Amino acid sequence: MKKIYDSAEAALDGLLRDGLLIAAGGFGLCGIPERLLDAIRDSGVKDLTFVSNNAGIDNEGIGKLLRTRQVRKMISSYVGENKEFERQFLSKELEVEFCPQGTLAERMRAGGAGIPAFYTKTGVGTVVAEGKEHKEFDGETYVMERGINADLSIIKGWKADEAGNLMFRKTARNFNQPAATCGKVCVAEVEEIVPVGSLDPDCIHLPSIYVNRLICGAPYDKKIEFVTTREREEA
Amino acid sequence: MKKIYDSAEAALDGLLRDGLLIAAGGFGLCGIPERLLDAIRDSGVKDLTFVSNNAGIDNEGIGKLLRTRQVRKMISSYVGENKEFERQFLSKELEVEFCPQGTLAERMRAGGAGIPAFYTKTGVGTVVAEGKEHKEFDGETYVMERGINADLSIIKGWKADEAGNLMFRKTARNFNQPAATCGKVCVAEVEEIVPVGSLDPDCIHLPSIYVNRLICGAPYDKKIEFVTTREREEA
Amino acid sequence: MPWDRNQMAARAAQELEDGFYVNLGIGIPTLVANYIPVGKTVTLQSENGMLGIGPFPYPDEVDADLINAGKQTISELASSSYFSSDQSFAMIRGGHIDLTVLGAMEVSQDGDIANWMIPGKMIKGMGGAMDLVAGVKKIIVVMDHVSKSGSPKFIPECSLPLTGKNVVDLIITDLGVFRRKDHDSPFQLVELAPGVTEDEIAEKTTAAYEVAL
Amino acid sequence: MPWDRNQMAARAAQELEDGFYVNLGIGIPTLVANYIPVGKTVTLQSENGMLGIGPFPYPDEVDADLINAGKQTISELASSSYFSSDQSFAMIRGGHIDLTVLGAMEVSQDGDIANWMIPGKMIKGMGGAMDLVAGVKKIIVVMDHVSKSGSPKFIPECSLPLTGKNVVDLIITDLGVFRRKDHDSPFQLVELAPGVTEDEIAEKTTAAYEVAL
Repeated sequence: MKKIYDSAEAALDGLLRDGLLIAAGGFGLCGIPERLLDAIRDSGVKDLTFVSNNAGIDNEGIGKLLRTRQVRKMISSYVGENKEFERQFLSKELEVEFCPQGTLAERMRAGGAGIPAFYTKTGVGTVVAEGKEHKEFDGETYVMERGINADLSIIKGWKADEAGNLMFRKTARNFNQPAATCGKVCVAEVEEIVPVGSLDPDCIHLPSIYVNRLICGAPYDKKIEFVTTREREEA
Repeated sequence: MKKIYDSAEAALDGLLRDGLLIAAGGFGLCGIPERLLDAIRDSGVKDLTFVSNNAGIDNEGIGKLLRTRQVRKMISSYVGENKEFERQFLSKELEVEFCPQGTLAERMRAGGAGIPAFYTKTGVGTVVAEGKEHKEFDGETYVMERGINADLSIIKGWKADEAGNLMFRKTARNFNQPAATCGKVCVAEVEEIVPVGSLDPDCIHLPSIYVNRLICGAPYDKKIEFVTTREREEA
Repeated sequence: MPWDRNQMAARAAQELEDGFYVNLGIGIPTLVANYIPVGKTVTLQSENGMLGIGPFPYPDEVDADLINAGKQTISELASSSYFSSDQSFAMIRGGHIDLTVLGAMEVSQDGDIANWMIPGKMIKGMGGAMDLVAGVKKIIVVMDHVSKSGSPKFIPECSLPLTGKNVVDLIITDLGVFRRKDHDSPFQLVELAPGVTEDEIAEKTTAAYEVAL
Repeated sequence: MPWDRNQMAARAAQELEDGFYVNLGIGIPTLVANYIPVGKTVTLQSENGMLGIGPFPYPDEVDADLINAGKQTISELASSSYFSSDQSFAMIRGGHIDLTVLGAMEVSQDGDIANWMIPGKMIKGMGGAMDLVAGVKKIIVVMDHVSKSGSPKFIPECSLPLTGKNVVDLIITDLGVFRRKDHDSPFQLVELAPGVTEDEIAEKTTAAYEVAL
């Protein structure tokens, strides 16, 4: 049972078709599955729906697939900082379902955990809750939100062992973990593939069961949206 | 803001009263908060309800508080291997709410995550689902289960830093993680308290926000229910 | 000659495929681990929070923090990982486990299973059984064909409180194997233990089933 | 003289208590971190999955994998921990965060807040704002008392789409502070910026409020 593939293209072989619902990890440009997004763009599949917290920026992340018009719909919490997105959204070429960030993360986690729906206070009394079922619990009103099950999950990790056990690094974990669990198939790209036994079993963020296919995507040239620094004190 | 207390008794000071709903970590005797259970027993509070996967065994774990008749009700998935439990249960001195193990874990997690209810297929068509709301999603029937919010959580960890960031060891993690999140207050006992900075921020199982009070309970003499071994091959 | 415990376990092991993630129940199902086909990678899950269960430990390596769902001491593998109970059952409920092997007191012809309580007797609880039968992709039951008192266990309708409704995919008894292709189809008798006849099965089974030997 | 951005942030920081876990929004709320009272331990949460946010990094320590919810590079502390987005919002939704400071376009006299979209303009999305106002124990809004065009922002009813209904506990503007003791009580004007008069507040506020200076 070999999970490791030589390239993003090989790892996605047989998984892509028009109209897929794809769950993608990442927050802004932090921890996005760059190699897999590139390979999906190059495959030419279209009418895609992406469940992803953000939509990348111009020509970075999902932004690349917006430019090529392969995306039909986004399910996201925040889509700023993206001119091509704005153009397609305003001209109604692109459909957008806004979902509060925590509800989005929980919907992915729920889908992956066999929970078709849950109740939350988030969004009650706002447009987000319009048309959805409401229910009272202990005197408070909650709205029902649905779990998300994607056709495909694409995620970016830091290290994985050859069995597929995976670790993330710092805030690049973000949506990668819940996104990985909610797809029928999960393809992961990591910075390094290490021998089985190299990772501490107590520190695995994503057990191998969730990683169906794996590539090493190194080297990475990670982009930063806003570099903010402080000055080093004088010695 | 000091979270570290000198003893279990000190850590529980002001938190105990008759009739509390207490969420306790542990699976069987693995990863149970022994020191805190002893201190609760010694405090003499009664009419307690425990949300705990198991009820300990005779005179171990929650079994100690059964012997002293301080427990009114258990919410558990499995209560075998406990004679005193059996006696009280059959004589109706003790109330028991059986909950499937995964539903129990999810109910604790949901309570801690602000989710008052969720749907699951587990238990549909069985006595467990009787009297509960059912709902169809995509042609399948699910039952609604409620999140659990406890008055107090008591858990056992492996290492914690002085800020309260906590790690578990191997299968002793089990219910300790969800139990920690669902209580108004969480008191943790660990085998070792280490200086801030000693634990890898990528490997924290329970971030400090969930640990309100902390003790070092060492030394531990961990009990095993069933020692099973294999023979070492001859050299 | 009917199959013994080990032969039943070995038969169940034939259902394992390369790359499968599997949860094994207590009793005969545990023995399935001894018959994993050579060359196939099968990863065992324990619902108390572990993926990659190793064999029982050597006596000097027993660790109270390392047990399986039956509360027996086990060992870890290089590929093991640990997680919490909520994560473990997210895995189970979410359909990520490929196969589970469970014991049963009764199985009905519609695939209902009863294996957790007998009214009037001390109830120990269902543990993770209800979650497993509701969430795992393929449910295999391994059980004796008849009870100790000789009454059939594969029956028209369960008399005991259910663990799950319409969930069983394959039944392996000491006498033979019943399979169904999906949850809307009837069970078919597809294999007999050596020396067991179709008639013997018919005699000891009250459930309706098709014969497809 | 009305408070400037830093003075508003400093005023918000007075609400911090020892041991608090706090989420700070983008803009003026971020400045609150500069005014944490000496001797108080306050831990900052970032909803993209971090507890214990450190200061901006030195130029040679910038790390693309270490950003805050505003996508700015930050640094870690010895007490930091990382987690996934679902765990982060379990923390927020579950009421574990003690306090959040947010900006707003409008706040109503009943504590409704609007801070995520203006009909007709490009919608960027609510991000985590709806989760924060629904889940955090205490919600502080820091905003200018009037809009750039001079119209009141603390008003009888929000005209913009809401972020949350009946959620705001404290409003700090450049002119003063409004507080309410619970979500069933009216807001009270409890503080004035230096040189600001009760009359000036009254003139620039259409929301109903009590005066308790």
